[in-house]
Amino acid sequence: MVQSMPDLNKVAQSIPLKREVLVLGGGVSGITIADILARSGIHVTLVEKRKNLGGLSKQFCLFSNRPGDSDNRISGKMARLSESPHITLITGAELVGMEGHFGSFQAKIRKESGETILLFPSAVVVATGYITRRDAKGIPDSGCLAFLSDMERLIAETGESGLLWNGKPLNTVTFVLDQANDDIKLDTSTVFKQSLVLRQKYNCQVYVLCKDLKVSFTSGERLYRKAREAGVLFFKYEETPEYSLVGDRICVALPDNTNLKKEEQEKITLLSDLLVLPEVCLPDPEAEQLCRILRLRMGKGGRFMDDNPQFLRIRSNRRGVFVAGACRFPQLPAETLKEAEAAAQEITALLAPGVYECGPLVAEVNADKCALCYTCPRLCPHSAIGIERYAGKNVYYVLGNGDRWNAARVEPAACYGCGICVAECPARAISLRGEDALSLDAYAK
Amino acid sequence: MLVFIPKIVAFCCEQSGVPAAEMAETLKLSVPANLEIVPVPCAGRTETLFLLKALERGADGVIVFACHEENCQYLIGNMRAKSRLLYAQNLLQKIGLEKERLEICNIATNSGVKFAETLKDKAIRLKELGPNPLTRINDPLAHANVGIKE
Amino acid sequence: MKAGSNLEKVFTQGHFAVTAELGPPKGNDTNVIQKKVDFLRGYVDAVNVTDNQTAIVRMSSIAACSFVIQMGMEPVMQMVCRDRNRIAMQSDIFGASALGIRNILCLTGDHHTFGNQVNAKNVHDLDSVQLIDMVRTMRDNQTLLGGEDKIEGEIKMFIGAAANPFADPFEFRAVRTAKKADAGVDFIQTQCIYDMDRFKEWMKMIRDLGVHEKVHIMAGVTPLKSAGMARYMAKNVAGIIIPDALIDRMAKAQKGADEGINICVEQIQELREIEGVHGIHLMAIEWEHMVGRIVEAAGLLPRPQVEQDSGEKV
Amino acid sequence: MIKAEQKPIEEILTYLDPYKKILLSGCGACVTVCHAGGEKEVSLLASSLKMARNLTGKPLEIQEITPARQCEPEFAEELAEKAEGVEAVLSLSCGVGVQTLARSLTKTPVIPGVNTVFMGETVSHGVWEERCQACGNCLLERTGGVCPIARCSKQLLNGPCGGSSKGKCEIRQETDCAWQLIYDRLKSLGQLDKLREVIPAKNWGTESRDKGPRRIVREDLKI
Repeated sequence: MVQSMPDLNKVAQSIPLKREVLVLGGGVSGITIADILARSGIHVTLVEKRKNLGGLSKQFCLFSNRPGDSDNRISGKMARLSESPHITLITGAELVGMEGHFGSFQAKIRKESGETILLFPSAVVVATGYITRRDAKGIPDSGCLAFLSDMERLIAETGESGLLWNGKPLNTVTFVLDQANDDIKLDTSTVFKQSLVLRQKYNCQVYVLCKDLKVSFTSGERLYRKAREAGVLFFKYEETPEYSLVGDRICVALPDNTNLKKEEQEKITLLSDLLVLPEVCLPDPEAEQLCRILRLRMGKGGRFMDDNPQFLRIRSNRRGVFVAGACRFPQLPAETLKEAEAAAQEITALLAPGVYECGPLVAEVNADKCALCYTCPRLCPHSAIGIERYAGKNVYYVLGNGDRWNAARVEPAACYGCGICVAECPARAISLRGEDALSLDAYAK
Repeated sequence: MLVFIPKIVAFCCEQSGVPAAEMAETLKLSVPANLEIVPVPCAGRTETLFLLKALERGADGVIVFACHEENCQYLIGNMRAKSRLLYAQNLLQKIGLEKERLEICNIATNSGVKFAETLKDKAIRLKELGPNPLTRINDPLAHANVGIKE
Repeated sequence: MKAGSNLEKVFTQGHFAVTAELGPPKGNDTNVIQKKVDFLRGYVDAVNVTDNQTAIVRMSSIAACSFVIQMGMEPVMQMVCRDRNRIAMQSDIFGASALGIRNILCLTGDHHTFGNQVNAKNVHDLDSVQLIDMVRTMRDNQTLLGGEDKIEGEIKMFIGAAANPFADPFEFRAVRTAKKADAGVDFIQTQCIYDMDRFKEWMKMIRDLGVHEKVHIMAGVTPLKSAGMARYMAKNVAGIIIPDALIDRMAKAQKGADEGINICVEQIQELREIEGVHGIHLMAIEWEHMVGRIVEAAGLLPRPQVEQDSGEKV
Repeated sequence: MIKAEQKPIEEILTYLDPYKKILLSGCGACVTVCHAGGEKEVSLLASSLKMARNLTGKPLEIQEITPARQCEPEFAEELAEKAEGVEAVLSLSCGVGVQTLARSLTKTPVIPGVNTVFMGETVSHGVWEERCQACGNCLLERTGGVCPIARCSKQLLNGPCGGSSKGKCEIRQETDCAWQLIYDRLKSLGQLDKLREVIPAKNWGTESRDKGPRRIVREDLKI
């Protein structure tokens, strides 16, 4: 019994890394990351909750960046995934538990059949995306309402002939932005592109209603100008417009904001054949559970990670766990792809040396003093501290010269050396190995 | 004549306070004379005890330079530092020391100017507050921070 | 007859009983008791004397009950578990019985932090269910709680308890009353009723459990004095529900007090129709002079004159 | 575990007024866990006390120590040796530790530095709540693992009083009604029938105030 206990005093300095990565989520991000990693010879297990890969790309990549092109790119990657010897695909499965740290995670995957699979990846990527909901609250029920994805499909499926909606030709289309979502650039970008096609290819009259137009994305300004030049009409609104039915057409009424005097504002009414709304973007309801399993920070509104500029991109609070794509925040397909590439590069670089050299500063627990109060595991922003439980329970065990309680232990590979735990420990049992003790000694004793 | 030059201990987060201090140096901005900079890997490394000990050992004021809120490299370090500082201020008041001697300042990497200004400001306020009564009481004549001619 | 009190007889002879509440003075001024008794005499079958209600120190319930008897009315002595342990309670019950008190209402008691002695140590040696059980043991077994000690004399007590259909968890409320019935309670007074639907639902649960056949349920009513009072109670008193419609009606009325009395009378008439309700308990807080008017308007006069046991004056 | 909180420093200063040299002893067990008397709190308190006394011109010499525990005689005896030469011991252990230490120190006063408040659990980091009153006669089996003696403000054993509203106790909005918790728990266990039984008057004789200090004796363990 005693012999099998690891020596807590001997802290490993370098951690061996297997070329093994777990990717959660088979949408655009997950597929792209898996594809890049596999091509650089890293073994990837891609776990997707649904039966099929592709995620929401089916809705939005039909003609997004270059018409017809993105879809092919995703299909191409999906085709490569199933052929690659470096990729294991598990669909209809989800992560139900994860232990361990960077370099030695133990992930438990459960398939729909109930079968569980244990994986031992060095790193994990969360790319679980988001969900959308069709919300038409306050809009009269009729055949005059569509969502962006409907329009995306309609355009993709309609050839050179005229556009038909419910068998009726479309001559006038109104888009309303900023009602379903706040600050989702994907909506704006899609509306620009769709309205350009509607205007130029099908000669529709197009109205776009918005609160504040967000054009801070690649080509945003250019697309807006093109749409204006093509004759798309933009209207600014503040309060929710009024919707009513006039015959088989839909009427949107809003005050004329071009007149700055509120009391003199006249009402603008726009009659159209079809009203097109963005779907509401929502965080995956399972994100919270996943955050708990992965010990990641949950941000505002149920998305992954805090609204902290230090963590805007693929970083998470844990070393070796990356958060990519829309599960952090829904973005344009182009940005999602770039981010996925960045994540893949980061992981490739991290795993390339085959070992991880621990940082110069690593927290260490003096097991003799540890009172098992759980302050440090609760506090550690990097989820780098656990209470070591040998044989699954807290036991007295013999180490060195005397009896010793089981204690908190900092995983060196996961520790960032911030020292928050050192300052907080009520037993003063934690120290920072590598800290220039001299400068702090004057204040610590 | 004898003047009082307050002794200030500044715990500087390596992510913000230290680069800001370096920036101040590069810009050749003047900082108070009697200043000790103590680098910490994160403001969250600053123990409550550090703040008390600095005063106990004769500092007239203590300042923690931390990252801006919601901008901590380690997510919660700056907030932990803040709540420890509030706790220490409360203790000081109970034992008869001015809580104003302790302070936290949120600063960005490139804020060399703010770093220097904050310290200058702190020195002025500490002058108004007077020397740390602990040093005054223990050895009024040999006050470490008095005696420099202006 | 378990105790032979007037209240017990009113019930056993099948009358619809009426009781009211009397708060003893915050001192030794017996005129306060006299005044309240004068307001109530002839209108109710018995009067509840509170035991340091809301933990405000008042004359002891037992002493005030004794004065009520002297003044010619029948008291229901309230006894709370907050201030006394089982020794003091049993000793007080001996005394009360000797003083001619024949009804006891066993209550947990309002929390002491609501009163004017917030630093007190509360006792709660027994809870209300255990108190009921203790009084029943004293009466039926003629022994002390859990002991073989025979009581010298006979304890005659008609045992009551409270029920609050408006507190939570609602599903447990009828069960708790059933527990009180199991412990040996004879009658139940409810918290004041404004939410009639919820009360009826509770009564249905009571009937489903068969409790209404074992105990006499008295529906509690409190006339609202004003819309302000209604709003205050609805917001601040835990375990009281006042529907918005009722508050609106009070607010719209020209004379709030009159409307409050009208509402109260309507409530009594509605409550009388509910199967299993055998009486009402009128809690007219510092409004004792209105009791007569309410009872009369509700058609509950005259109060029945029940046959008295020989030699026993009520 | 036992939960304690540090006494106000003003109060501690009053107790220490007559002394110039003290031993400040923490405890590595319960009071460390609840951040009231571990090594960190010992060092903080020592620094604060020294400053406070310096300010009044009456310096105080403090030796700091934090044994793994204080509530066993052996620990206390070890501590007592360290206390030689000091005028008083300020102990941040719970009331038990203070007494164990006092027994080993016949000539030196042992002063409590914390108020021992209750036996409880961590609700969230930095928040603790009472869970057990050590009544000596556990009835958690009947109440679905929620103790009405520790958690009901009236210690009711047969169900909630009329002040239970929307799951909360009328005494304080942030306090859960213990009986609502019991009800919910028994409901999810499918044991609601347990609520129907009348729990008879409790034998409080197992509680200390009635029979002096309670005592557990294991004959087989005695040496």
